[in-house]
Amino acid sequence: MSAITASAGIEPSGPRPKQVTAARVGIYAFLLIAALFFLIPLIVMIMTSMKSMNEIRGGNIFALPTQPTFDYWVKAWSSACTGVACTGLAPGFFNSVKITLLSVPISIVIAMINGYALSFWRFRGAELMFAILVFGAFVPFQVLVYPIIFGLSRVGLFGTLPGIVIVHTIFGMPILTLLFRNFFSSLPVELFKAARVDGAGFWRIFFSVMLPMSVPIAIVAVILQVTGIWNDFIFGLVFAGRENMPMTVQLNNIVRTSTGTVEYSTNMAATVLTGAVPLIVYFVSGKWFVRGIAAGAVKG
Amino acid sequence: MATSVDIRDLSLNYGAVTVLDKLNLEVGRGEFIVLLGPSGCGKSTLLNCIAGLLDISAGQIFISGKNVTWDEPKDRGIGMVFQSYALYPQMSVEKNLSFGLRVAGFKKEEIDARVKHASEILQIQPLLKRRPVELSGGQRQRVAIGRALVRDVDVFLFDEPLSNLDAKLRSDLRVEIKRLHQRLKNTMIYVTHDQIEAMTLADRIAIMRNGVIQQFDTPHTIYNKPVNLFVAGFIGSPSMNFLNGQISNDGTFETGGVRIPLNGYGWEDGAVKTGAAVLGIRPEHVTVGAGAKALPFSADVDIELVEPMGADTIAWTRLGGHSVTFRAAAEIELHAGQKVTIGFDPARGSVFDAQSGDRI
Amino acid sequence: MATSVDIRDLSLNYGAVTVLDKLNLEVGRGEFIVLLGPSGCGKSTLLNCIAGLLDISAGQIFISGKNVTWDEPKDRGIGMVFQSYALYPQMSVEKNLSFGLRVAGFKKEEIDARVKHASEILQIQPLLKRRPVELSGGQRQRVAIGRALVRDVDVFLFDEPLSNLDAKLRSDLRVEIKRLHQRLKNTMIYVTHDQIEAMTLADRIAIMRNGVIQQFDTPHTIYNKPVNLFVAGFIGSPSMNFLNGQISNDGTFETGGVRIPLNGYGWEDGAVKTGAAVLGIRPEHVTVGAGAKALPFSADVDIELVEPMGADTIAWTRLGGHSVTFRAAAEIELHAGQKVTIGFDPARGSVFDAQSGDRI
Amino acid sequence: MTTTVATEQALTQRQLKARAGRRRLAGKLSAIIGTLPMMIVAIGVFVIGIIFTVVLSFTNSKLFPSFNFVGWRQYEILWATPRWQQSVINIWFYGFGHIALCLGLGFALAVAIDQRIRGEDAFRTVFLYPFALSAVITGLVWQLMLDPNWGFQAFVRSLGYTDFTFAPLANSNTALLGMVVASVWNGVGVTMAILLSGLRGVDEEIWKAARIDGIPTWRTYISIVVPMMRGAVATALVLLVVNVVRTFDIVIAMTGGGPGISTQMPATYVIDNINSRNVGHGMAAATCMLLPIAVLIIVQAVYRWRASRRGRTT
Amino acid sequence: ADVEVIHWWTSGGEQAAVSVFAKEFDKTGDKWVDNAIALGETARAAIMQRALGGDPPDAAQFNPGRQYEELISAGLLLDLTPLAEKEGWDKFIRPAETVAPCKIDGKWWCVPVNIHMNNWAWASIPAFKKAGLEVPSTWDEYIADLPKLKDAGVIPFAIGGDGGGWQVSLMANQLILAQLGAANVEKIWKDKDLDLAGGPEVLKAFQTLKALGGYADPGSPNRSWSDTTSLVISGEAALQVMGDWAQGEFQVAGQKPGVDYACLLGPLLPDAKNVRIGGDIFVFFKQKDPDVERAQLSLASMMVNPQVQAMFNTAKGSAPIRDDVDLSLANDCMKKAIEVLKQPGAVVPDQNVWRNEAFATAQNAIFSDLIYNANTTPEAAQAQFVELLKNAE
Ligand SMILES: Nc1ncnc2c1ncn2[C@@H]1O[C@H](COP(=O)(O)OP(=O)(O)OP(=O)(O)O)[C@@H](O)[C@H]1O
Ligand SMILES: Nc1ncnc2c1ncn2[C@@H]1O[C@H](COP(=O)(O)OP(=O)(O)OP(=O)(O)O)[C@@H](O)[C@H]1O
Ligand SMILES: [Mg+2]
Ligand SMILES: [Mg+2]
Repeated sequence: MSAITASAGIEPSGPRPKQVTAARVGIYAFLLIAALFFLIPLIVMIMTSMKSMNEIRGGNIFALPTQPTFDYWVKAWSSACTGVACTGLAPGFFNSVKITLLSVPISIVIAMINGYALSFWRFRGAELMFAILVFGAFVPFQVLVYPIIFGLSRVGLFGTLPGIVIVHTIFGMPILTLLFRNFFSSLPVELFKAARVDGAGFWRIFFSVMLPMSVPIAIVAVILQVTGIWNDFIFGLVFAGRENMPMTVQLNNIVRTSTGTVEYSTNMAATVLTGAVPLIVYFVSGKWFVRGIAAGAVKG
Repeated sequence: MATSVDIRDLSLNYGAVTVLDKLNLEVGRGEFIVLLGPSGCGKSTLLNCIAGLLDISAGQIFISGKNVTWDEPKDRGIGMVFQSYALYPQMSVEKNLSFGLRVAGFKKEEIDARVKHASEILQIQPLLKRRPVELSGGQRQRVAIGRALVRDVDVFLFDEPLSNLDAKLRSDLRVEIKRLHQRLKNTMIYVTHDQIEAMTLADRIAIMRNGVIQQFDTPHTIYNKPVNLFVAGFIGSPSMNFLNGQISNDGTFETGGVRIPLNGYGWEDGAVKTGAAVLGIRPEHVTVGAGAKALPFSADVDIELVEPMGADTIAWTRLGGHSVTFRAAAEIELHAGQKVTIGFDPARGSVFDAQSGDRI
Repeated sequence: MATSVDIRDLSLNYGAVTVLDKLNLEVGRGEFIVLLGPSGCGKSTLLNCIAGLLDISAGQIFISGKNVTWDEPKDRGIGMVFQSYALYPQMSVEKNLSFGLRVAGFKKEEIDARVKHASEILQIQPLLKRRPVELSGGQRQRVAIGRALVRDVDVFLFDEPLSNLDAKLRSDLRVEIKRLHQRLKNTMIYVTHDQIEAMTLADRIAIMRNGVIQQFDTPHTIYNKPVNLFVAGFIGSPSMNFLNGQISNDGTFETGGVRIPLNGYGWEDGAVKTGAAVLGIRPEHVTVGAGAKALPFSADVDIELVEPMGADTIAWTRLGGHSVTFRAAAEIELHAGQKVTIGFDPARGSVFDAQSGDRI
Repeated sequence: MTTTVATEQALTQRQLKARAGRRRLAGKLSAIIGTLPMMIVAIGVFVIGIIFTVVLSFTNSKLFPSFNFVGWRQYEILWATPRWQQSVINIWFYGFGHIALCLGLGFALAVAIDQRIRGEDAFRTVFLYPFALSAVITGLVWQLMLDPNWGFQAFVRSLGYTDFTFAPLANSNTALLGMVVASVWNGVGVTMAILLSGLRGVDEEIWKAARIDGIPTWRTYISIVVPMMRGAVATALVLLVVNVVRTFDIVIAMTGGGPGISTQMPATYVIDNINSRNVGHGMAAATCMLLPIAVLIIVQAVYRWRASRRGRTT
Repeated sequence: ADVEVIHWWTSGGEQAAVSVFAKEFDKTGDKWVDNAIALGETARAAIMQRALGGDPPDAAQFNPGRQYEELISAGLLLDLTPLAEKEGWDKFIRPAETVAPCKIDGKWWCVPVNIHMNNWAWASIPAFKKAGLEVPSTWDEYIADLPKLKDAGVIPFAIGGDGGGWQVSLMANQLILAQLGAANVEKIWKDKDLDLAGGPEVLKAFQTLKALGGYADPGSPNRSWSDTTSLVISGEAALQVMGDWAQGEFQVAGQKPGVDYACLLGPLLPDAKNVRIGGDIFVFFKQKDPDVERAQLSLASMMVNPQVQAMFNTAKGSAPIRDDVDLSLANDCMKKAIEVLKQPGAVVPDQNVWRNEAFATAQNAIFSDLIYNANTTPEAAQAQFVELLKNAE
């Protein structure tokens, strides 16, 4: 990567002398600029949420807050109005937690079983099912909302917590199944055969052998699902029922509502608060994401 | 000897591809059978069929006299050891061993007793709490064997259990498996494409090619009386020298101007054949130097290449236009370019029909 | 003989781990050197240092008399063939061969001429348009060699180029590499942990252990006069028999009640040593049957296990409490439990100091 | 495990076969039960949903599905509508921009990170975190950043460059670019992660061989490594295409489809029509959206099916 | 009982207004369960989807017109006729254009709660002052003022393009009404008179719209109406054409008509003869629980109650649906509107009454493309408009 010409007189010996090369500097410069590009919006969001409206009006969004305040966070959390009620995001937060905590494990376990069955228990039509699922990944959600509404109301789950969990499971299924299928296909088939010889059946192999092995890819799945489900707005609005409305619905009401003038501070505080959960999940487990994705995504 | 595994007219297709074609194999109780053949010939496929891991297309499989053709793997009384060992990575050795028993719902005491017994036989008691990643290759292999052992099965199936290991460990474990067999006296069916393993371990070897068994006999017979060119060439390292030529009416084999009398050769049906044929002679049956002159056939040749192997030396030369190798004791001084006399007794060779490749 | 590769006091650390420690190695022009040693001993590391693929910690490397310690790999006049061949998968064979030249900005005619030359030598002209996936293992290897060949380098480095192949192909290609060397007469440094390869290919073998070269000599010397217990045990398959015992003042070696006179043994400095020692004797130097009685030492033993290998047979027995194997011709009938007489000439053995393991 | 043999052989072939059939079914039964949710979703939601979509596209359904068939009328209107035409143009432009930038920038980032740099984990996390934010939030914050009165333009002007103009969202010619910037910000991290794992999967010996051949690093990446990462690129591509086809939220959050109709997308067209109770027409648009994908998937499925005929275990 | 109400009133003035309903209703002993969903399209989609799923809200906001026609024909709505007859809604709800969308074939299906007049212009007096101008009283004056306003650093024409361009559409409707008059407007949207729609008057309106677009600010394309109004409130922008709901924003900001801002009715006409009206209505979904039904009817009754009407419309800035309302709280602008409303034939209904929502969505796209896309000519836009009208159902 670096060209070093031994200047006359010095007898090369030992390690090659280290040089700061232009390429190396360039790489760091590129990475730092890129990092700035990625971080600025978050910084802007946080800074804006800590400025008063006057300050926002007076300066620009890139200026540091002169008198940082968390008032708007408090307001967004507990007293911002959405319609008649002025309860902030708090009630929706717990609904979102509820929906996420239920939907994430259920959707992942089902997708995991799919991937496992598709990799090891191929039966007639399994590939077709999979092709349909992959096709399903391309269908705009809203097109399928109608049939699902009819289906769920037929079984009495429309507008209930189980209803929204089912919806998230359905829409998470294509990509998650793809991930798990790729992951399980990369495992040695001998493992499966050994378990079969040991007399284990479908479920036993799944729970005792496959499940414990799929931790890396499961982490990827958890991250994807937490993000997707937490950020969902449309499904929550339609399927969750009024008691279970997720936080994003209130976020939408807050940011789309203007009391005379747009209160960017509150909007941004609400935005940051709503994004906080998946953000924390990423910052904590982001490095597992890259590692895990190698297990499920790279194999075509 | 009672029959332990009996395979009748077994066929297996993948779509239009026939991997096994009406294969028959009868294995006696307590026998150590090795399936040997080049890569892709269907060895693993056959083993998987016996284990019940593949759905066969036609035929029947009997194990210990019971028709198990449609039985689940666990009900066949077989244990299997894989090339990659396929140990359950997240379970301790003990759990790995007991998994099958726990699935079958055995009592705890029974499980403990069997695990103890197996781990004693295999000398893996100190490893019971470890997980597979913490084991060396040889230890892993023993655990894999133990997994079959605890299930107290009649038939052990091995699919290239040694091919992932380095040479030294391989030869150690080979001896260990042999000793284990002498002790347990189970039926063992062992897949490999390493002929040293096949020769040293097997009571009988089945040589496969393209899903068909070519020869099924003792190592000695296979080595000395291969039924066809394929078997002859496949077994032995360095491999048998083949000379293409003609057998004339007087029973003399002629190739590239060299005449080799076939007196004393044991013809398959006692009568001398004539016409195009291939004479095969193993490198170690070629003598060099003083003794060579005394043999029924001898010739002077130039040495082209010498490979010292420590214990002995392989030399490459040409005879009648064909490349011929021979093996000499390490003490004999040989070097490229040297002129030597070689000789052999054609009676120790094999003669094959040039067309069909069959031994004649 | 001019020096081709000269390594002086080479050290390499990974953090606190010293992989190579003040290693010296001098390779003559046109020599075929094999680096042999157990896995993890630093063979690949050494090769990578020579190639310039790793930054060394201390020392110097000269190639063809030029100090290349700080040179880029491409400027060192070396070519390298890897275990996985590392062919560029999406390029045709021709592209694979010419890519380096094209990047270096050679003229088209020059490139074509070199590719043609290399492909003729390696007999891969018909394959030039294919891609690596469409090649067999042996063909891939030739392309990998060709990639070094077109660059017209002085030194070829091989890192276990055969270990991914099956036994038959391995022995064929081994011969091919040997022939290539005889023809090209380049310097070749070849890493392996397969001792057959080492013995048959090398002009000189460097046996490594833990980053240190134990012995660097011709195969013959290494096989017959190993400098220490490690080398003795590492080379030879089945490996040398070791008997732990004592040498008394009269030069007799005693182990487990068995007395072996060491008359005629060539002591390192001519004088008889006494005290705790290890006597090593190769299995093929142990004679069985009639001839045994005539040898300086003989004893009656029980055969424990027999491994027929086709050309010969390995038998396992016990002597003075130690396990002893010997090699016998396939014709000799041996079976477990049999009582036989074995004998050997201790002069052909090796005696090592029990403490230091050094040959005495 | 040894069983009495006599009774076994007394059973007729047919009895044996029947018993085996039952056993085999029992073995597969749990597999079928286990994949029941998938089958229900695949058939009950996706197949039915798609059939529903296609069938309704030939009706003039309003709010409720009606089976008042009108032939190709919805399609005729659809393709005569400038907003739809614009949407189709937009999605190609946006899709190409988004995918090319995500792959390009994602690859550049992956390569940079692959150079054994310090703080790799930190960089990776920084590049990846925007993915945690919904398209709605992404749209909002970028709308703010690109707003001429508050955002970047105002910032630069406040530094004294009063003529500085950078307000892509305000201009119908550049609004799509603004959206691409925001969507790339959101999505490039995942592409980078996938490509990075692909890079790491390339055999190290290939790298050594290239160094010995004297091939410069950049050349090695372009000529050798990239063509070797087909699996990773394919996965990244599938995810990107899925995202592009479904592009909806970010349009709503950033531009609402404007200025004018300059950032409308097929998905927004479909959804606007469904929401404004013109379901038949919306479904016609949806069907048109699915067509290219269907062709792709069918090609892929035929390929897979061919391959699967060659391999099936158990 | 609890009555869940879905509405999209989330802006400042709207919140104040809807709170009137909620408070008054809670006083009756039942409970208003508020379910605000920002943006009309989003809220209506949610209402429809919940209706399809068999879990509709108890009450829901719509705009008068055809937005809920399928709900009626599917029999999902509570028939309000008995209540209306008992309370005599026919007698006090006026004008006829407000009754028509709710009373279909003699049956009452919804409750109109307010009348909005769409054709207002809201002007910032300080902004015009800044340019040294008086607030114009005719449209031509305004057009002449545009360049001067621009030179003075004021946004001459305030408009927002959010939600698919309904604000632009509203503007365009005004321009067409100004060109054609009430009767011809009905011919176009009701009777689909393509010749008229393709005629020179309409083209003139399109041209004017295009010209005005040139005086909008770069922040305009995706701006909401309330953000736009706040530009007028702050004096950054000179004039916005918006419905009377903008009035609420001025009130919340504490501004006074005639001092801080001017309200100009029918901005295109020298004297306002026509008003285009729209408004909000509530429908009630059939529910199984009779107690809920009672509460729904009680809510419906409350909504038309004169006191509630007064408070609600004052907060909302709209006109009440009945005359007998105490308008002492209403300001000058409101009073001006109510005067016009009284004139016979003055009322032009919103096109929603004739054409469905899908039409409106498509029409919004045409107008907003015209104003924001430099490449779209008025002629091309008119051609699209004619085509749309031809295919409309
Ligand atoms: N990147 C590294 N970091 C730390 N230690 C390393 C690294 N690469 C190799 N080593 C260590 O250096 C030692 C020598 O490795 P090397 O690859 O040279 O062995 P080898 O002799 O080629 O073995 P093999 O026969 O298995 O290829 C090993 O102990 C290995 O663990
Ligand atoms: N799933 C499959 N689909 C189609 N063909 C297959 C499948 N599995 C194996 N085959 C083919 O069946 C033949 C036999 O394969 P098998 O694995 O039994 O060979 P093998 O003798 O075990 O070889 P190796 O020594 O390489 O393990 C091969 O030609 C292989 O290509
Ligand atoms: Mg196999
Ligand atoms: Mg190595």
